[in-house]
Amino acid sequence: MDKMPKWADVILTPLISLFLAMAISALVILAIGESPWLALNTMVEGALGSSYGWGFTLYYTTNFVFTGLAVAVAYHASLFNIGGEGQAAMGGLGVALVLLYLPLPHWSIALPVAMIGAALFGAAWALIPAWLQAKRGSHIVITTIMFNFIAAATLNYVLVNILRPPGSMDPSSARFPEATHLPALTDMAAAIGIDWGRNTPVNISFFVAIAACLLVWLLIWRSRLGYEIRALGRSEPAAIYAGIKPVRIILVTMLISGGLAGMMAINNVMGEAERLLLNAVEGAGFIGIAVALMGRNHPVGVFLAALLFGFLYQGGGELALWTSIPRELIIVIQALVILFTGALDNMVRMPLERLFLSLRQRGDS
Amino acid sequence: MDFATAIQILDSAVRLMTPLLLACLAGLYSERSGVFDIGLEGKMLMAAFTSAAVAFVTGSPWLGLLAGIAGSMALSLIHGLASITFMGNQLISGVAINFLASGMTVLLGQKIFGLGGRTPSLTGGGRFGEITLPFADSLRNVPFIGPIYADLISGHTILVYVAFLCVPLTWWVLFRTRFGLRLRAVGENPASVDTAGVSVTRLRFAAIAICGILCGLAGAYLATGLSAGFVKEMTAGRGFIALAALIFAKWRPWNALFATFLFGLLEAIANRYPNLEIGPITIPSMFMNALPYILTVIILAGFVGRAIPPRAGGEPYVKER
Amino acid sequence: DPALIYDLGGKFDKSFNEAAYTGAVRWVEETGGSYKELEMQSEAQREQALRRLAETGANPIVMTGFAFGDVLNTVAPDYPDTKFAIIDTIVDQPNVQSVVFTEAEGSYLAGVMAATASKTGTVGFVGGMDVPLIHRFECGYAQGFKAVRPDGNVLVNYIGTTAAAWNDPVKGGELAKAQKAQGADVIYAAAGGSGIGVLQAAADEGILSVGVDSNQNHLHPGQVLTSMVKRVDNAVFDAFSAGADLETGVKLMNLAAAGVAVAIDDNNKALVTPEMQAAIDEAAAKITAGQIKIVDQKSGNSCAAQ
Amino acid sequence: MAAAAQQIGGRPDEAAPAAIELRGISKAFGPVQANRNIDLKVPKGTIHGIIGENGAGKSTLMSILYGFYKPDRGQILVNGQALTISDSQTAIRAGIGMVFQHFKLVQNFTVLENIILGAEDGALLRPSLAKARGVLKQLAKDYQLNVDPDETIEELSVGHQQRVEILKALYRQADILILDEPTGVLTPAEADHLFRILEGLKAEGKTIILITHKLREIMEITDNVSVMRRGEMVASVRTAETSPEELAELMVGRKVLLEIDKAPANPGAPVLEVRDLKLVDDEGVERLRGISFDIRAGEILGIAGVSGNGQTQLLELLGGYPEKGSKVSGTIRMNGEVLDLTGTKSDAATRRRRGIGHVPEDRQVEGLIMDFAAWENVAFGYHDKPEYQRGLLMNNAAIKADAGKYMEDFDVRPRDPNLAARNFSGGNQQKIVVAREIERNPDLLLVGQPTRGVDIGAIEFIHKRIVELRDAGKAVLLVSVELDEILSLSDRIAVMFDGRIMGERLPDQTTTGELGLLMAGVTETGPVPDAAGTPPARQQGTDRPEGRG
Ligand SMILES: Nc1ncnc2c1ncn2[C@@H]1O[C@H](COP(=O)(O)OP(=O)(O)OP(=O)(O)O)[C@@H](O)[C@H]1O
Ligand SMILES: Nc1ncnc2c1ncn2[C@@H]1O[C@H](COP(=O)(O)OP(=O)(O)OP(=O)(O)O)[C@@H](O)[C@H]1O
Ligand SMILES: [Mg+2]
Ligand SMILES: [Mg+2]
Repeated sequence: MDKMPKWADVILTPLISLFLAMAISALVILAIGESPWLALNTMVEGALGSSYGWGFTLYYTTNFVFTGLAVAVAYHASLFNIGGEGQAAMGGLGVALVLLYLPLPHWSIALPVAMIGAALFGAAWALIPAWLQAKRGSHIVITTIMFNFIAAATLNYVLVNILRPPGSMDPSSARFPEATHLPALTDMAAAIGIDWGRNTPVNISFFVAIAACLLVWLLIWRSRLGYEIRALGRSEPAAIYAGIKPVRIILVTMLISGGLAGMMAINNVMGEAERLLLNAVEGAGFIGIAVALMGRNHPVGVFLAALLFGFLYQGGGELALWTSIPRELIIVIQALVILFTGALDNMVRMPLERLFLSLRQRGDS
Repeated sequence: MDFATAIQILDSAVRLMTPLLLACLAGLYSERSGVFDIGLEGKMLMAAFTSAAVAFVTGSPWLGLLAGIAGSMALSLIHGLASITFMGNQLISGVAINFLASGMTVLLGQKIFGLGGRTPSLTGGGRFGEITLPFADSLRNVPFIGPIYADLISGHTILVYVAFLCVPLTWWVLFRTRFGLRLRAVGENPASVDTAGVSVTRLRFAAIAICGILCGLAGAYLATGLSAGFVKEMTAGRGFIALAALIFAKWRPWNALFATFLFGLLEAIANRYPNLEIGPITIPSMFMNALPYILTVIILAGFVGRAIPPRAGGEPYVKER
Repeated sequence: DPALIYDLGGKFDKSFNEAAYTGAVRWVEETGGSYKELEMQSEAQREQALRRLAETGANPIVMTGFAFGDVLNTVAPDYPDTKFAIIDTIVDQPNVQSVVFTEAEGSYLAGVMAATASKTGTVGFVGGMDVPLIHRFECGYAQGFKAVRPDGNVLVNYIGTTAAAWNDPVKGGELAKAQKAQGADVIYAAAGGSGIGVLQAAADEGILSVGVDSNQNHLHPGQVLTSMVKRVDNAVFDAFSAGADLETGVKLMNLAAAGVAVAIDDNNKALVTPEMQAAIDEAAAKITAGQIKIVDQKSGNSCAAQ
Repeated sequence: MAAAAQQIGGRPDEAAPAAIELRGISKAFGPVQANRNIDLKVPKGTIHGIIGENGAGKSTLMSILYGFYKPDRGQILVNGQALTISDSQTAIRAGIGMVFQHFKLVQNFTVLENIILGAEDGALLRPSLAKARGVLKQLAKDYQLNVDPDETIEELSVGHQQRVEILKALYRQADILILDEPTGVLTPAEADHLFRILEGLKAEGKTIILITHKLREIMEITDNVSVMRRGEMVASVRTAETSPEELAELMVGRKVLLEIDKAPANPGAPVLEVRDLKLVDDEGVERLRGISFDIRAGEILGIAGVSGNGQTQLLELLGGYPEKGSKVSGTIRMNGEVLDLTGTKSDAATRRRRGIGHVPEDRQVEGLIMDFAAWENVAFGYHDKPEYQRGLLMNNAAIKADAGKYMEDFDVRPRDPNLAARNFSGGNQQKIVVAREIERNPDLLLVGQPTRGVDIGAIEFIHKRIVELRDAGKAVLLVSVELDEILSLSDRIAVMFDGRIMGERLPDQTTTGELGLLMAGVTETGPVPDAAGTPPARQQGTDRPEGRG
């Protein structure tokens, strides 16, 4: 028997928490002498008020879906993968190498090949920490942190010394061939006669991200492997009793996790920048942790949390672009949203539960 | 490498390890009590800002230090509220605290000083000065011992000595006092403490308060000891390295000293040899920069066994569901 | 109105974004005009920011940083009536002014000064990230130094490989101390916010330092040998003043055009001896005359010129 | 609401001074009403039993008395004085001590550290430790409660861990001692020892409250007994004036068969042949020293023994998951075919495919994923079976259908396949595990401690199903520390001691006394010397109380 109706748990509680986060944010904005109302307006208008804003919001959402799913999948096996940042960076390298060195005539061929490249590189970057955890007992939290630094160094080296076109100042690769240009959502909308989100970076990867959510859902809750991942994550002795092999599951889970993080590269590297930049990931790997935890490691939750962060990112960007509010305010708002919806959710849930319980008891007697 | 170089590298290692050591011990208290803390970075950053801001305004590093502790404690309190009182997810809370510090420091800094989040540089008395230990200068010429005493042991800011003293102190508190016994117990099995009639909540709050103090020291050392003022994001990932050191140290104070020293040393060596030439190949600077991280992985894989965290770590103590 | 877009480091990066800001402020003070400004939040926003500004009718639009190059190349043709100015890289479009600085020339002079000021014959260089733009500073500096002291030694360190490299004064200070321990007595910092730590440590250790981008001589009066200033402020000021009549094409901000310089003011006057001044003047003249060719590229791990 | 306690036999002495009196205690956990308006009077200087089905609310009630939970309503009187027990400290000061069902010990602390935790004498440990060491020595002498004060808890057997819990209470000078299912994890000998201690405490005038599922214990040791059912107190009687049958009926609400009704065995061909099985664990300790036995179709082989003598290792090895790093040798034949002992084909999944079912000793740590729904647990270990697959995915409908059927067959309550395993009471959790393993109709069923901590209603049921499996011509290997269980279920009994089988007996031709001697390593020819001439190393080190507190 549950303490309160499911809708109250999954909808009402987060909404109230979100409201609290926004209220505190408003106080912060007031404290720095700006108008909260204007800020909110700018954010909502800028992120959701036009197809243009949506185009950016969904672009960021796509990034966060991939890194969020990466953290979530690992979490089900009780593995805390903080390495999304490095894995996504390496995924970018994979995409760049594939697109620069393979003759790919059309995006429809380039996309799957790039996805494989991204996933392989991301997965490979997760494999070593996974192997060390499974075989040598090195804590995956440390090793993935270290691998983030090592990835940054590797990318730095590769971009400056190998991929950078001669004479360029920019530590970035050459532009990918025109043929590999991914259809933007704008183009796709235009093809069916709708004028939507012109000049926005959201592209077909968005649908790949949605497909990834579905696949992860199937994987975790509908497949045998997912069953074994969850079993191992909840209890290792029980998993062994059931004939599940921990080493194998740890390796496979981290490969999938790293692969998902790496896949982010098809959105930001292939879809948006169309070349590999030094700082292409821009912290999305870390946001993925928050997204996964807030989304309760469920693909639907991850998607919603990614959307929320996409909104904050774009709305916040707009805020910083068009008002005098410093851009760091967005980080504060993000922090408050994470705090209230993710960590302080019981502050809202516990009184609610009591409320519903007393309502029910009154109903009973 | 000659002796003088070795001394210089060790001296540099001591400076580099101090913030790591303080943060690592901070994490040790918190995690030993069963509260995981990936928000060390944020607390240090906040402390660095508040200490620099107050030291600049008042001209006193000591007031700055107090302010640093206060800033870090405020975040500790939030972490405690989330993870102890409201039994929330400790990892999420830590992530949020890191974001909060990263945003708030710049926001406040910009509001107060208008330098884009920087504080003005601290001059003269606004910083912690280097302490010359007694006889340091007269002993310098004694062979071997002299340079070690005068150049390595002497000549650091007070916070370095505090940090090193914190190691035996922590060991003593943890293993020789009632508080330490209860603290370790509450991280292993909170129910055992609860049924012994001791408040789990109070113990855990005490632990994270100590964590706040030590992070405050770490942040103040960064901003008012090592450098002269606050620059946004100046912790530059040191909180995460401290966390890695804590796991590496298996949550033990003397090991923490060793682990953070290793990190400091590796970084000092990489600083000293930015272009290591091994035979015909020269290792590019990028990889020398990443060397501490690469070596950490190798050491972890090769020599350090499985690290078993405090058993109740990361889980809120839920009595009734 | 003109507009200014800062790169990801942000308006107050203690580096060239801040210099751009200074230029804009000076223009406001002198003309009483107003301008729009934007700070980048993420890579994806570059194009958005450019287009939105262009659509609001801002003209000219000035942006700092080579990272805009790629995007500007695609955006500029869509707004033929708008003038753009990009700093630090060349974009070949009819309505774009590309402002490039010869950091290597200024750094060469800094190297000459360092060589003259150094007693030990060893000087240091601390860069933020090991990337081509910073190599210009490094290589110019090394070449200038070697020109005066061929047998001297230049120590080179880079802060890191992540974005944190530009905001880590602690590591900057530690690198400065490490270089001092190896004998360096003049250290040149091209490392954004981390450079503050380099200058601080140098001052603490009683050696000289060289600031970068904007004039940092005042940070530690008498202890900063000079600053290799890159007059981004002038570039912005000029572009703003030109308004819609902004001249397109490449605008070379070299030594001759006073685009780069070594700052000499009250704070460091005492450090600049007459023979140092003479050496600077001579080198500057030779550079301007084309007698000295500065190689600002790295090949492998060292500067091509060395 | 609360039915007045039934009047059966004589009520406990109303006039005697009460050490504990509870009046109208109620407690709800969210929507679950764990205790409903409970009255209870425990006369001073008596042993008072409390029985009831799993989940009846016994532990909750006692935890309230100990200040661990706060009651929603009601009053507590200790020695006639009303007392608000807001935390355990208050209870301890009032002279109440409690040994929880799941021990509240710090695993990596020493005994001494656990004893003083919360009862230290000052801010520094050293004096407290010294004092405790002395007191401990005295207590050990007074009550035969010997434990090495410097051992860490994880090194101790369950029985010794329990001693530590009792010592903790005595160290705090408890006058009223509550024990929650203390014998659930003890061997008969340990249980007897415990009861002698309890009687000694009673003789000193201390009051004892004992929760147990074992009616034999109630009859043997208590003065009065109270029965709980679904959160209510349904009866309080004098033990001398009631009978096990009557108590069982009160508990469950229906008549219960306390004896197993089973036909003689009809053994067929050997199903499992084990020869010279040896196992050395990763610390180099020899756990199995050459085990050989057969089990035929249609028979139950019971393995008796004090826990820690290799039964766990035997079950795990047969089940396909010996402890990591252990070395094994010998042969196992299943239906005539040799099973791999090492390599990829020696795992638990392969064993299951060979027709070996396994009810593990610890349902909460091994047998179930506590966070999984009941239906998911029904496929646990069999999740790779073809009938549970549908293309690339799992056929959850099929699993749910099976879950519904199993829960029906085994009367698992509540019959909600979507409920997480942790929300079932211990007995019902065990039914889920047993159902899963038996319904697969395995050729060989390995069963470890099938009824540990399970109430009598469920015990009756589980026993019946094991016998039915045997009657269907299957082989069963039963490991239990309950001699009663072994004697009543087995067709043959093997006794294990120190990694060896000391001998085989037929249940109707042996006695508990004889088995007890064998379990202690005593044969007709005298005790077997250990290979190294020393007592078995680190007895029972791998045994843990089921679940963790
Ligand atoms: N901490 C708790 N939080 C929520 N519900 C609980 C808690 N402890 C017990 N319950 C609920 O209270 C009821 C009574 O549980 P209790 O542990 O008192 O039973 P019990 O009689 O001791 O059972 P058992 O014989 O299995 O030990 C159970 O049905 C359970 O659902
Ligand atoms: N903290 C809790 N939250 C929710 N339910 C609980 C909690 N603790 C115990 N329960 C429930 O209370 C009931 C009895 O629990 P208890 O721990 O007393 O016995 P158990 O370990 O489940 O079973 P057994 O008595 O057979 O060992 C079970 O339904 C259990 O799931
Ligand atoms: Mg119980
Ligand atoms: Mg129970």
